[in-house]
Amino acid sequence: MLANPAPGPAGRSTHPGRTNVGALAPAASALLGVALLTGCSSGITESVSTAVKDSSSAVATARIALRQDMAGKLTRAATSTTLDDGLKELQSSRSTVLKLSPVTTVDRGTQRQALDALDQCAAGFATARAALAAGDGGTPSLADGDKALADAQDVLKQLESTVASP
Amino acid sequence: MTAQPGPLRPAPKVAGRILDAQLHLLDRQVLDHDGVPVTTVDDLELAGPAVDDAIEPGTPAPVLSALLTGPVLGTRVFGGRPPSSRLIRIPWKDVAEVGVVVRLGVSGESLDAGWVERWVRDKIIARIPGGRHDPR
Amino acid sequence: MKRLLRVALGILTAIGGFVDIGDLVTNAVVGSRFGLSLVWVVALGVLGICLFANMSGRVAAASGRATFEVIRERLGARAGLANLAASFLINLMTVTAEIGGVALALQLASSVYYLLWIPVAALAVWLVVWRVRFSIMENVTGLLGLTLVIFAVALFLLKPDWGSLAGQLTPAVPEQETVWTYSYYAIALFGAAMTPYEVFFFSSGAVEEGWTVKDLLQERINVLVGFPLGGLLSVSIAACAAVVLLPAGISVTSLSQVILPVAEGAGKIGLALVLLGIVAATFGAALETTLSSGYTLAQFFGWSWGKFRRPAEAARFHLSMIVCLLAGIAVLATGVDPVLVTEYSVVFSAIALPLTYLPILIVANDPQYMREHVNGRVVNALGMVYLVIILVASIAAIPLMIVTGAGA
Amino acid sequence: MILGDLLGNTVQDADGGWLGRVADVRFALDGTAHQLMAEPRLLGLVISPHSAASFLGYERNGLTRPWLLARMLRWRHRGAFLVLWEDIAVVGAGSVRLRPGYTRYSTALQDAAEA
Repeated sequence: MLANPAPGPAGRSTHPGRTNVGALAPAASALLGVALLTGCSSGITESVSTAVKDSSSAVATARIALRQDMAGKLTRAATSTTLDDGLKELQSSRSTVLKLSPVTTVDRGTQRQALDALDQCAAGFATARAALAAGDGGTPSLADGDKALADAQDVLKQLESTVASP
Repeated sequence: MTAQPGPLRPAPKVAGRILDAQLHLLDRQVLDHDGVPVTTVDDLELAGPAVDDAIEPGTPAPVLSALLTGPVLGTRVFGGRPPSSRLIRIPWKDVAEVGVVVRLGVSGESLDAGWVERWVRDKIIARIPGGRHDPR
Repeated sequence: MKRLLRVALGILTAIGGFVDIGDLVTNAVVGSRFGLSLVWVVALGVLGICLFANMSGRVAAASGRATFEVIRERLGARAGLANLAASFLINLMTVTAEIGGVALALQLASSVYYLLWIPVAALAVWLVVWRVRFSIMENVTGLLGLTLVIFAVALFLLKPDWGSLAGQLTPAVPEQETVWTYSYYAIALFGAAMTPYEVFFFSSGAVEEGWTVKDLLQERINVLVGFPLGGLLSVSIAACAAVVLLPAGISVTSLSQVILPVAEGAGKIGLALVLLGIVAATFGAALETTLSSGYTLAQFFGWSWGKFRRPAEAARFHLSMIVCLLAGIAVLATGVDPVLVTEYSVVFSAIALPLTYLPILIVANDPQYMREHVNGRVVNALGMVYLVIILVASIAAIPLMIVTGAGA
Repeated sequence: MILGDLLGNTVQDADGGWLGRVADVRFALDGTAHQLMAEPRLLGLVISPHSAASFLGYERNGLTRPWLLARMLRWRHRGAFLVLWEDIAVVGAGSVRLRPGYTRYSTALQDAAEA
């Protein structure tokens, strides 16, 4: 493998967004060379960053749903369906990350970190669903669920920044 | 050579109406005398000299004998041709009017072209409750 | 007075019937990812569907011929069959997506898993197609679909910063997206607004209701007032997503996310109304697409068709619709995500557009069909411009789908 | 013979020179009217040197709108002409041969206005 494990410009090149086609043109050949050199590494980073983005979207959705439920804006049926949908999204992201086959130690580290974060998200979802099942005044409460999801969200945010610029 | 410069001369006038097969007949909807759709014109059958025979000068022109439908649509699109016995014909003598659609002067019930419709109706649709219910 | 009522009813059902699962999902996805920067595409699509729906309705009223008869007659058997295959498959995808949409909305209302709702929804669609009169079907689903106006109401209740919202209206690629995804969703939105089934259904509906040239004025008002208002409804779906979901970093992948902004702005009442609206809109669209599958097949092959006939007098038409519904159930039973089916169906719609709209434009100019009601110069000029746009969208769709990994 | 055997066939002159393809078949309803409609007699073939594809209804009946579309389709069928049945020597599988000294006529329909 020609993989360059160094935290080089490859990480930055796959940084989601900031892609300005006009500015890309002069730097294109240089970037292409680097991308080729670090092909495997950037593939892992990209998959992980997509998975992290999708999961944080799902967690954010769940938090909005819980907040709305606590404010009496959402019915139980709608809240639980929203949580189910979010969990499904999370699971598909997790299985994508699980199927990656990293070559370098850095990539293996990234994968493990991502799996840990996604597991924490899943735990957050479990707490939220338990809270919903327990009903008003039960334990855990919806606030506990929201707290668990908020923590998971923080972990995801951290991971996002490390994956984006190691 | 017969190629002429400038505009071509108009074809000799004929007494009756002119129909171009592609332009006026093929792929048109066929309605029966009650205005019920029967099928489309999938092809046309000509009665006249056989394929590959030299045509003697003075041979009478072929005559359009029937509208064709059924499997001939498939062969027109994908090539080949069904045997003559598999052609479903609507004889030209049943045609009453050619306009935006082709109107027949007979009822669709009596035509070979309607057998699939009748089979589906009698074996399936009419047996489902409400199949003969008038929606109006 | 009675005429005024009829006009009002026509406009209202045109608004309520405009939005379907494709518009709902695509607009919410686009709103949550691109804000309002793609609203111009909705405007373009709405103008296009007004133009061609109006044209196909005029052809139907003047000649009594529905769109797919015209397509077969002008394109011939070979190109006509290619068009039938494409249109029919896309239609089937749309039927599947709409039934899935009904089921998903019912799950949100009941928390009963959506797969259990699918046979119920499909059976209900069949019963209406089998039994209910065309005009009642159109009016009831159209009027109930109007409750989707709650998206616009919720937008006001959310009290967004109107200035910054208006600032998003200029076409620009947001920084977290690429030019390619932007273009891909532009085509998806265009396809969602101009789905060919709307024209098949609209022209066949004109024949079903026995429209003549006397009804042309009413037809024109329905289209020219109803569809743009329906388009505004689509924009308000995108705006709701842009206000609530975009800042939270949520990109829409499920129907449950589409309704959150409404609950945010209008609470449980809003939730109830939006669920009613989604069920009505997708159920209405499921009816329209199911009928359209029957219409396209019957009109291509020259079968007897129409809800104005007894089912036994249009046997193959009804049989083909039953088969389509069963096929839709079978596809959904595999557990495929209806939202995903929807996203693909709108892009494939965009691909098939030219084959449908070219023959309509040609026949609308043919005095043999239209007598004095042929297209005017302005309509023809617009028609040609749209033909070019449609062609570009159609050619670009597949490459963009590959480049972006279907918009991921 | 069915029409599908004739449409799209290549057309050659008496010396085997390429002339085009059969784009359409013209009939005249001037036979005896003992039925509902007179029997259509094959009047001639419309031959297009460039394309045997459908005319989409343009040409022959004076359709001119939308202008751009009409121009494009006319251009594709430029040089199309009509030969009468009397000038056809052989109709074979996939091909048609004309007699020596055949005449090219305009493809315009005589009753374009009422058609």
